[in-house]
Amino acid sequence: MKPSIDWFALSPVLAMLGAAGVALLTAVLVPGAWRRAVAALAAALGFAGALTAAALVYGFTDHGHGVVADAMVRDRFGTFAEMIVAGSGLLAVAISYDRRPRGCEHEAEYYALLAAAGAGMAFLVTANNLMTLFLGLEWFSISLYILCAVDVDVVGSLEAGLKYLIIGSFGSAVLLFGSALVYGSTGQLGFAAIAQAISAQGLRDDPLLLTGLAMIITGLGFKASAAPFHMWTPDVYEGAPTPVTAFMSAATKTVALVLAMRILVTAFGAEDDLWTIAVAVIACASLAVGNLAALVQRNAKRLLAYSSVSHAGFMLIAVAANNQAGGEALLYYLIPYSAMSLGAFAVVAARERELGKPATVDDLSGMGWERPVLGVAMWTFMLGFVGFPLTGGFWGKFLVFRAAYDRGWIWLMLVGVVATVVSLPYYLSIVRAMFLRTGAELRLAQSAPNPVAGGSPPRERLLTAAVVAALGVTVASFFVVQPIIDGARDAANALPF
Amino acid sequence: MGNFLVWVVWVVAAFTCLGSALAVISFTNPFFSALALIGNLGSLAVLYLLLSAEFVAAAQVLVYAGAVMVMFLFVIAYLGRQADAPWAGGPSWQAIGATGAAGALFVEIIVAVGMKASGRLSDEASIDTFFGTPSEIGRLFLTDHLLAFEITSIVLLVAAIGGVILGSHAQAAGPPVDGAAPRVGAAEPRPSGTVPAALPPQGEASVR
Amino acid sequence: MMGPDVPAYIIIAGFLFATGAAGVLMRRSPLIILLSLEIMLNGCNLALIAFSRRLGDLSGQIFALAVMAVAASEVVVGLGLIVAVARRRLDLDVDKMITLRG
Amino acid sequence: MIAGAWICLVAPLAGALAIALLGNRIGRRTAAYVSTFSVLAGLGGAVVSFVVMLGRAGSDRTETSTAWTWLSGGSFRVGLSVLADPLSVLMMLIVTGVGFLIIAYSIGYMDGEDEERRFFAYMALFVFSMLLLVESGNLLMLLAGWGLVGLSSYLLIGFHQDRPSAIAAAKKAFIMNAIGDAAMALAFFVLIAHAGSLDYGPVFGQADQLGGWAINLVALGLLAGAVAKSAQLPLHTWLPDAMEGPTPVSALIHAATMVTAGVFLLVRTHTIFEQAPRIQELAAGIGAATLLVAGLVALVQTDIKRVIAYSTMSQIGYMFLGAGLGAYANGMFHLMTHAFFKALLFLAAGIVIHALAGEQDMRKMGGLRALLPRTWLATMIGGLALAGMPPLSGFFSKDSILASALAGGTYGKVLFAAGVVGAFLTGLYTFRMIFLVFGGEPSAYVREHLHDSEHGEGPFSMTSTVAVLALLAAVGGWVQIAGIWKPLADFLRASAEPLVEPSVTQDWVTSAIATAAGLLGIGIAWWVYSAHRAAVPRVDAARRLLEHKFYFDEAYDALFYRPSALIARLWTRWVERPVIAGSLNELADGTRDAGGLVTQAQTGFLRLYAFAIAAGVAVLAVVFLSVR
Amino acid sequence: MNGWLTTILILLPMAGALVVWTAPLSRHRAGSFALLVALAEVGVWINALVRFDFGQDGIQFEQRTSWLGDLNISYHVGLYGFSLWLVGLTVVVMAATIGYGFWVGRDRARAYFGLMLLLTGAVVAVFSSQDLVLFYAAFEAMMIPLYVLVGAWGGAGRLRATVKFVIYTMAGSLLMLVSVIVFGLSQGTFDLVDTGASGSSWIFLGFVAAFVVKAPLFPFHGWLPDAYREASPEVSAVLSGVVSKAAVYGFLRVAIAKFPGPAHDFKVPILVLASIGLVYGSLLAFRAPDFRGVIAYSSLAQMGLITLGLFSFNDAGLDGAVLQSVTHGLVSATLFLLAGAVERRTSTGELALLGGMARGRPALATLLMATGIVALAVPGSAAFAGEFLILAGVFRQGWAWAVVGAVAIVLAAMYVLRVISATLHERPGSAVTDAALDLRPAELAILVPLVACLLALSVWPAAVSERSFPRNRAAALGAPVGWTVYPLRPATFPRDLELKAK
Repeated sequence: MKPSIDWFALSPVLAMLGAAGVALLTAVLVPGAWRRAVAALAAALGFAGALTAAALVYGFTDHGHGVVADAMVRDRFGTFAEMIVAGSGLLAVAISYDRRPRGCEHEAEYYALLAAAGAGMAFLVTANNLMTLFLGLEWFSISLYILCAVDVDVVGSLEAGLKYLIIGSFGSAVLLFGSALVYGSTGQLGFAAIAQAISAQGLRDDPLLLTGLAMIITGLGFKASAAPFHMWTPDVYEGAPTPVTAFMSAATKTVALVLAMRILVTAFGAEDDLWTIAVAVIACASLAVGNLAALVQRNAKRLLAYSSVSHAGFMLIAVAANNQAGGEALLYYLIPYSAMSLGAFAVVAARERELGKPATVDDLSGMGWERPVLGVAMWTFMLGFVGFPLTGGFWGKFLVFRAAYDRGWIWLMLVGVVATVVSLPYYLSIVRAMFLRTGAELRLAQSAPNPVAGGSPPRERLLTAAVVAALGVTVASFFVVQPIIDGARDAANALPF
Repeated sequence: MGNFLVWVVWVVAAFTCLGSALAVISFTNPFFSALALIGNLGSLAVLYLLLSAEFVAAAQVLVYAGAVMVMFLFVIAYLGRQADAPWAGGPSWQAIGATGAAGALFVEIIVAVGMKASGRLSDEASIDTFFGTPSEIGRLFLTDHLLAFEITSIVLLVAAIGGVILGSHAQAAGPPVDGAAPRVGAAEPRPSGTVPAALPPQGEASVR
Repeated sequence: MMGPDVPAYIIIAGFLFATGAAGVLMRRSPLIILLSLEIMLNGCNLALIAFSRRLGDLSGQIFALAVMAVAASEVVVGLGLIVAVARRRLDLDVDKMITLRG
Repeated sequence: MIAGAWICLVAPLAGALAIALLGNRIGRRTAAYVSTFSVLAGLGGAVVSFVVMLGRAGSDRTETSTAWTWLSGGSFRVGLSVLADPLSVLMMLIVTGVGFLIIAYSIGYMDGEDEERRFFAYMALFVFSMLLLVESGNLLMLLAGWGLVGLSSYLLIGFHQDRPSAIAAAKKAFIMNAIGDAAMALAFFVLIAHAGSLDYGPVFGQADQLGGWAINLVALGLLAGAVAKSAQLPLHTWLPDAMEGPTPVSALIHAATMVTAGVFLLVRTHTIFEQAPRIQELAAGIGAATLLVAGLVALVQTDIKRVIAYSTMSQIGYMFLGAGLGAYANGMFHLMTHAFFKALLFLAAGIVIHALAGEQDMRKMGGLRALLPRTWLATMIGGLALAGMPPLSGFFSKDSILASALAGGTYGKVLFAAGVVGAFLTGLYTFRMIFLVFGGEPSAYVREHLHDSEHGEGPFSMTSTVAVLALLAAVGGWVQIAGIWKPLADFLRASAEPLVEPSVTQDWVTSAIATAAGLLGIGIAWWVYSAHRAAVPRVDAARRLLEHKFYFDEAYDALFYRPSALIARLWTRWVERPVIAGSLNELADGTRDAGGLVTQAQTGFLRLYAFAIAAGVAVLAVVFLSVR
Repeated sequence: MNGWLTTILILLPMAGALVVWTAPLSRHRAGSFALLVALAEVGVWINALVRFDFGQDGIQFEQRTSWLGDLNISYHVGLYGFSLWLVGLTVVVMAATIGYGFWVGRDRARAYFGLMLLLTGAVVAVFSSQDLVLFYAAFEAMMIPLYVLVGAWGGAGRLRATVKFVIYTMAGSLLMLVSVIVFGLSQGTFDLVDTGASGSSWIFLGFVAAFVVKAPLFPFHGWLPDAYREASPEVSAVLSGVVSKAAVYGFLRVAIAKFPGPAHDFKVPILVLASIGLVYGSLLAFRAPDFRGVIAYSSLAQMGLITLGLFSFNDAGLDGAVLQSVTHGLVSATLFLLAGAVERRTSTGELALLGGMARGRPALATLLMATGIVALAVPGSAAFAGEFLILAGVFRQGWAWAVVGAVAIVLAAMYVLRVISATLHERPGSAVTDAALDLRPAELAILVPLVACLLALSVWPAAVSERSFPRNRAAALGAPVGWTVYPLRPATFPRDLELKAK
């Protein structure tokens, strides 16, 4: 029987996929001078369309249900995440646009891959069985492998691509074997069906299922770059082109965590006594490792990479809470986090372009005064990462802690507090570099980079606009928390907590 | 008798599979490894047949052993001597750790299977003759797993684009400069403000 | 069913998976690492097909076919990267790809 | 009546504020006049109050007025209130009267000083503070005045602000007084906790219900405050040093008014002390001890002002003795006469110092009798009054205190003996001073410096005020003649009923003995210092003891200052730097080290990363399998 | 209309900050505009003061808008008597410090003045917030401008100082966040007026952690010497004068009002810490080698004293604590600004290099002397009034606390006199030249109002102490159960002094 295809549910994915196709075509059809602009425009339109479509789907989906032969699910939980992904992609396009002034190959393919990756992610968050899960994962992963290595001329980029590919494939293989074991144990691929099978056949203690669960957690933890599966993160984030890093840090984390929550809650609800503890431990490890390692980083991107590890830890607390509050917390947290992460990497990218070299924290010296908009934005992002009020990061932490409290895990809140305190020095070191140096120190920093970057800083309107947009999201999510929470609550309702 | 033959085939295929897998990871020369992998894939195809997965077995031989491995061999040949790399190296605890971790995984799977085997793992469904036939597979691909099918094609497409980008980029970069330090192509001058020409890109990145 | 029971297949699958993992963990040549990854994926495939047989459910086979395609895609990208690395005249040795660390 | 009190209180404050606010816009002389006349206005207010009060019946002579609630905490409230009763009016008269004279004197004395305006502002501020002290209608405002006089004293002692010794003396005075303030505050806390109020009425009304411990603590605290303010043992060491201030300051603050505030306090709160008789006796004992110790130390001082300062301590000792024994009116009487003759002595000394270009060392003086005859006369009057020679004021007041002691039982008789010895010492050190300064031939130093003959003994403002004070010192005692008439005691009876009233016989016996003792002292002084011209006694050990003022300063240094400085240093070294500041650094370093370890694991080796994943999944699976 | 007053007080400076940041103003214009806003803020506050009904129980100028309705979190602001005074302290000190920053011509003016205005808004929000989350948000929001203000315009060691400062305070306030969440969720609402009392010691300690660091109390003051020394003088003035009072508000409004039982249980440890801090700070102030060090440690001592008052649990102590908060805020702000004036003239704050500045600089001498006199709590001054009430209050918890406080009064005299004489008196120090002029008219315009406020308070301290709490304190603080305040007049002495916690 031919399945009925819910085109509407697929529309966000298709928008991005279509944009990828158009962008790909421009590589062939549009003359060189226009190629970049057209491809970027196509990608941007795709992401914007996906955002709109996801919002529409969200609006017109009251309760979740499987579509396309139950291969994917149409619910608010997924579409909420799709919106985040599409928004991240939109900002990523803006950040990327000034990446290379002119005369470079494969601009069009770059945007095509970006859009394709976005499509993969959007698809992944609506995956409803292990097969679509794996395929979606590989879809966006392979796109990202290529994007990481797209600066083939830079050895770091190449190294990052290769490392990501090998470790990523390794992780996928682990996930896949886990899926196979779960399939073998329950005989089902669909998430809900797995849960049914577990309860119907009394499979709670099934060793194959447990081993499979361990492997699935590992595979998803890897994508979310949670410790101890995080080790690829700093290297890849550092080596990859910065706009790609920005996109990865925001969107990959979003989909990995959203999917982790979906599969763990939907399929393995019966095993929650195991996986909540495991996820909590992984969260703690991520918090510890990410923050400690970030303390001693000098490279700005690497620092942010470790910071993303620690934030994975925070969001995993919400996952571990395994309750409605956790769902809300995760979905809320992802919005400011994605904005801040994208924005922060964008600012680093701006500095890198200015200096023509990878930016260390010291290289950011004085940037707050030279480029106040970026500076203030970066300042806000850093404060948001810490969880200061006036940024959505505050509510993120607040809600995560609330979820932990609802779960009864006050100790987990305290771990989060300690981790935040440990994280302060390095976040503030960026603000310090950007704002707290004056006079002689400033001139020193300016004279350090190579002469290519002389004169006034380049005007990167789109990048600035993206940063301002991220700033807006970061700040607005603090003040207008209620609508977002309403949305997140409806979305989290889709999961069977 | 037929059953005995199946057993023989199974044992041969299984041991070929195991042996060739070990061979893949043991050979110094990637070329031999690749050949061993072909053997591995072939023996797997036999096992698939024994598991009533005719179509998969065929695909395994055609796609995998045929197309993919040819690509492998081609690249290995293209790279020539460069493809040779040390067998292992690094601190010995790494090898020990690797063996340990892999062994642990294997043991765990055996234990899991063993614990489960006392349960219901051995009893298997009765299947009809259509099981695993191309038509049945095709039907499923166009109904229940339509989405997976489509996505598979998209993934392949993405990979193709990647191949293009990575491959052609390498060509566009022109003749590589000798030595380790300048790792970027010097054929065309880099536009200002993006990628440094003279700086070792990760010079500062790796220091703490 | 003819031949041994499913557990035997799963053990072979597990062995393949572990062997592939060991290869990834131990080898320094990216090419052989890629080959090892293929072994891992094949282990997964064998498990999927074995389970599919036990359950009499073709989904496992479909899954296995999809995995094959994905594996092929990974190989394409991986080989592309390896070629690019080689063209940069860098050593094909993952232990020397440590400019990113710390 | 109360209006007069308010005028009296506010006028000097207005003067001080006017000088402070107008600053350079008025001349120096104008500032002096503003100050003088503001205090004169205060005197006018006091006189008005006094006159009105005299016109009323004895029971109707107490009036209070509250301007506003100064401080409140819950149900506890304290008003900014003024009390006019005989005691406060008497003090108002003394303070404004003597204050007016001394400030007028300063017009001449401070002429040509740098920053005269500041001086006169401070003086007016002082008078205001003192008036606040004596007029306040509750203990807290009394304490406020108490603190403000200490502050003015600090400001005026340290008037010569570039002189380190002056600044040190000022600080010492303030801190000693702060100790007293703190002790009083503690006493007030007990009162608040118990009586719930600091108004005189409720406090005194409930004094007999406070209970043993509480009332003794309160009295002890008040006594500590009084002792500190009045430079009694053991908190007396600041007063000699306070002579660093200009001489009019010494006259006004450290002789006539502020230092006697302790006596005023004892009288004002006599109800409390009467409920704590042991403490009251302690006060009397402290007075006796102080009068002896100060008298002895005065014998070896070489600084003219310090001699008078020790004499002041000694005389206040008498007042404490009197007030401690319950002879409140007699204590207040001595307070009044002491204000006259001691101010006179200081001002006269001021003329001497002024004439000698600021020199205060008596060893360099001598033979001034011929050169400054009017000053000599004034000093003689003051000195004789101080020594208690009839018919000068000191005779009446001191003898009445001693007579009260004689009437005060066994303890009183012991104190009486001390008082007689003190009278002897008073004669001795007073005339030692007079003989050293005025007797003999002019010294070389005097001849060299005293050539400003046209200036004579100072301008009119100085000589005239000295003359008025000499008159007061001479006749001031006649307001109360023991056994004959006692209008002052009757006047004060409404405020403080005396506990002891000596008989006429006791009065006469006392007069005879005390006068004889004083004469003996004067005679010995003449024999030693005039006939033999010896500056100091020759007994070395005793001299050293006396010159070190019984080692009080050294003891305080060793007991309080050094330990606290040491503690502060030790805390800085062993707590603040290593623990408070260091702990965070250690913690931060530790965390960074941990971070270093984590990044060391991040070797860049791909295989390690894969291994982490493999190990992770292996561990996770083992855990999952084993817990089920 | 009245409801908007509080919101205006919060938003006016924030809006001003936005204007300063976004409008292309010159340095001069930015400074004048900021000053204008700050003065307008003072005007609004005076308006509020006039409209405030001190006789009325409960909260006034209340405004409430739902923020996160699921958790009953709202934007809920309003003023009690004591909040009004603390807000007044804030607006006055901020106006003075902004004026000072304008006068000394801080570079990067737009950023600077914007941050100062933002800080004003945040502090006012702290003092007027009636919702725990809003309180926390404002409490933290203060740190945002402060971090940069200390770090960008501070002295040579500012970078270290800021890191210490922020880490210390954040460690405390994150523990408070945990407490906020646990308390609010367990109560079902985060509204300070709606919540009842809680008996949980752990929640209480979480709050206390934030406040003892912010105040700071004795062993938690590691950030204080560096921050106060390295920040620019006007920022130090704000830090010690205003920001530290956030802790007072927190203790009063949250820790004591909402946790009567735990507050009682932990009374002794807190009093011990406060007392130690009082003596410790005083002694270290006495030994500190520099002007600002003296003020910094004296701040530690004074905050200990205020804490004594807060944890005396009676009317006198609480009234005294509020009065002393206001007084100390004004005193330390004035002293820091004066220290800044001295440092500007001599380029040093080392007391060993100063001296003799009184001669020829009457304005400086007068103002420093006047402020110092209040600072050392000479009887009759506002600071004395506050200390007196506090100690009279804490005396009821045990005579020993009052004795410690009395000792500290003497120590205060010692260190204040030391700093006065080392600056003004004796021989001119090596750093004091004739080029060091007297205070300029502009500086006088900034400092004289502050000193005038102090003197006015000295004349009438009851203006604050009588008007901090309405008669019915329990109703005022919105703590329906467990909040008992002793009557000042006890039955016997010295027993029955314990707070009977329900």
